[in-house]
Amino acid sequence: MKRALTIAMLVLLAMPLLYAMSQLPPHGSATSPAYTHISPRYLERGPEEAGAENVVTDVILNYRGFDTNGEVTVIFTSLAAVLAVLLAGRKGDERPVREPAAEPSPPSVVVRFVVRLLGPFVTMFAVYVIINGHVSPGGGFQGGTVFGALVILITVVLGRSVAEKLQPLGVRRILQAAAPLTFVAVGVLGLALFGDYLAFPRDEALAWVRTSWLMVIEIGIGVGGAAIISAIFWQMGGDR
Amino acid sequence: MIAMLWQNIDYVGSVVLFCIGLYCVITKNNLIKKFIGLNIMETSVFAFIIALGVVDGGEAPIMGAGASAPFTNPIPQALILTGIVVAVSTTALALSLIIRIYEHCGTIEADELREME
Amino acid sequence: MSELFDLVLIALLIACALAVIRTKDLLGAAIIFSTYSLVLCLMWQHRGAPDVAMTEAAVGAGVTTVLFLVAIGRTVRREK
Amino acid sequence: MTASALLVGLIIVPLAGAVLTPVVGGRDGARACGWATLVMVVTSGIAAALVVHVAQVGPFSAYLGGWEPPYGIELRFDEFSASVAIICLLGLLAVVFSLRYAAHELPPVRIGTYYTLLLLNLTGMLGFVVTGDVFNLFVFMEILSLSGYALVAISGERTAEMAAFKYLVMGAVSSLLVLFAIGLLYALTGSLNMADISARLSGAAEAPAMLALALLTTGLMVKAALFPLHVWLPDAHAIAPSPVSALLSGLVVKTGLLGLIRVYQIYYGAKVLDLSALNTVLVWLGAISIVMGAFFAIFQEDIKMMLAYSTISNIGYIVMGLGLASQYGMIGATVHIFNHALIKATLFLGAGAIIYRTGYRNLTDLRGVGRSMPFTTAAISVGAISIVGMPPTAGFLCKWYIALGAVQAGHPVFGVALVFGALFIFVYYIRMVNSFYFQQPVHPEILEVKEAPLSMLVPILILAALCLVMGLLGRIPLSFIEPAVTRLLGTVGG
Repeated sequence: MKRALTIAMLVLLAMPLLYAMSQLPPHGSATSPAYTHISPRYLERGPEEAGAENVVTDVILNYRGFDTNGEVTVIFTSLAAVLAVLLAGRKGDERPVREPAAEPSPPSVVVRFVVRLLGPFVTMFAVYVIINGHVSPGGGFQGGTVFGALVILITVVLGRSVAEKLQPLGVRRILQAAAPLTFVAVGVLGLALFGDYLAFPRDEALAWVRTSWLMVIEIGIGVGGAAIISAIFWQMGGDR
Repeated sequence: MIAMLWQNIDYVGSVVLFCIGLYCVITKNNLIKKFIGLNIMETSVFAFIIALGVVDGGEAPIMGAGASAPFTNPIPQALILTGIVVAVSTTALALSLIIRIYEHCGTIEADELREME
Repeated sequence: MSELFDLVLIALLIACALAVIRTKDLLGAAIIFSTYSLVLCLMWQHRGAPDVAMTEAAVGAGVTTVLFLVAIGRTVRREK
Repeated sequence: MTASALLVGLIIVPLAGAVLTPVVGGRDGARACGWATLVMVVTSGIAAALVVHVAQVGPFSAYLGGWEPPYGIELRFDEFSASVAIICLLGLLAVVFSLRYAAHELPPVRIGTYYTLLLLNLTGMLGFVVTGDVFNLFVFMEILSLSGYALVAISGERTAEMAAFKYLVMGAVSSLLVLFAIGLLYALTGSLNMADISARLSGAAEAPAMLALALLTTGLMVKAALFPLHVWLPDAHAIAPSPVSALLSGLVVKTGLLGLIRVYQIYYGAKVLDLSALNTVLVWLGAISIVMGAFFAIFQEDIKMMLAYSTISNIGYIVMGLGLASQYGMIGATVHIFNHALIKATLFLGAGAIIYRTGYRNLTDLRGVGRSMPFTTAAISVGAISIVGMPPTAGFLCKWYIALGAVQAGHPVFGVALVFGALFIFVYYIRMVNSFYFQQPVHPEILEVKEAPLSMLVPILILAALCLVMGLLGRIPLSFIEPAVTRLLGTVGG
């Protein structure tokens, strides 16, 4: 009964949605407002005035850099939120001790070998994705996620103690805050030098400065993203 | 109207997925299942916004040797990059809460939890 | 040809979404959801959005699925 | 220091402060609290300078990255954005209040994270209020919501986690609705800058514009907990730690309303749709909210639950004032956003201090507490009088203006609903004050408890004093906001 009602309600909801969709500018049209208003400037002048051949990178790091500043803050918030929910609470409130029925058998030698073998290559791929973000698809967050996935893999196969060596305890908090901090640092530098927060040098002669700033931000996002993703995984108890 | 819908088939697909996701969120009892439904809703909105940026015959907006116009609109792509990160952040927090609720109550079925209150 | 490909992808997406709803096994649902993300990723690659496709593959199909698996591992496997 | 650099600093200072809190504070709660206080003092200074500046020269903008809008993101500071002042003030007081409260109520390992989340929550609100870009609005809304969900759950109680989950599901769906609407607006106008959208929306197709308006309003009203979308609010606000309740009830729900004002700014300027249908719906829902919230509050035993329901009815007042779309109604509603934040924070922090000292939260258990904690209960009484709307307190003028607005808009019947709601509110606050002062204590030891510690008492007394001051000087905010409202309504052409 509840299901039938829900379906009826959703069909009723879908009608106005579909009607509105039919009134939108046609899909794929090159004359729609979305394609003629702001994006032509990005597409035409993006590479020379914003510094990256990949226009998407121009948009996320330069034209709309503040959104990405907010985005990395969102994922930092998510880490803080997961910690707030999962860090052991009061005494007697900790999770019930559930001894595993049998010690899970460690992964086979082959698996461990393959992971050790893959590690350097995955790292190299992650670094490639991060520092080539301005000329090809990819960028800081994608590369950071790839590296975070490697940390997760190492945690599962070789154990958390091995994986944690990749993030020394002393600097871990800094690493986790790396992305927002890089943004604030570059942003304030832009404010000091060029008068606007997150302003990049516009001058043609300073093109290399522009590109290197983009790269610094990409690296910051990558490091921060990888640190946060692995920390969330550990805190959720993925190694258990 | 039907002809327009046919042309805007991407948008129609998004609406259908949106409704399926909403159905899952409303009717499913299991909290994890509810959240998978919410993720479907999220991706449907992402698909809608990406579809806004598509241009017939458009290529990826990466300039350089060999690139030729027309290019797809980069703005929706930039927005959705942010959107995907926001979605995974929400999911991480929700799953943490679900784990804690299970540890406290021994169940993650919404109706059983309601009886406990 | 290209339009047909689009239609097939959209149909696949809807089929995956329905399968997620129908599957009682949460682990299975999470895996199907990861397939769903990969189909989406394919669609975006096809539409000239490789950056988003890459992110969806890494985050949507990768990290999100891992988090779901962890949560399922620490709670229950089957829906009632 | 130019104004635009200050405007950026308003967001960047708390943001950097928040991400550095774990580094500076470590596991030491007191040090984290000291750091957070420092950050909020600096931010409040910036906010004060900005409000003075806007009063002198009118609205101004900051262009991020140096890209002029609509190519880049614009931060816009107008008279409505002056609510940053109250956000900073309440944030500062809540942080100070938390020093003793968090050490007592929260698991020790979570205290550092608590301050991080508190600062992130405030960052989200500040960004939400000053941004002039719809997608940036969404990003800040997510910072604000995510930290809010976690803050509700932070005590680690079972009920808190369930309340947080309920809040999260509703909040995530509403965020999606807003994102969907942003997509529609982008499809119609090709722009994300609010002013630019408003200018370009006029020739757009009507159906998608209307759908976007509906989705935006629904999404924001979930955040604002307007009836019938309020179901998440009572649990979340009552169970959260008291300083968090003060922020959630005083400020976070208001961001939904400030967002609604932004939507109005877009659509009134565009003249693409006739908004009177939406306004009628909002006025009715507001009226129902007033009565329902007040009605449920009467039956609550738990003091914080009562305050949470009272928030729903006050949101009703504000939405009704906005929906009336008349000069007086809108001014009253906007000022009530400020005043209700002050009043509700007084009440929640006062209730928190009482719970901290006595350990009880039911009105019956709390009988006689007025004799042992005279200052705290006096402050709560001031808050209670204000919220009922008796002159000469902060609540009076804005409710009076909303009532005038109802008459001005030609719907005096809603003025009656307003008075009716105020009567209900009067009943349950009288009940609270009565049990504090005049009834025999159920627990004799309640007469022995000490007055709240200074770090709690000072914020409460400051807020209570402000409730009185705002009542006496009520004309200042009213005349401050008037030009903005005139500008907004002037574009309607009537």
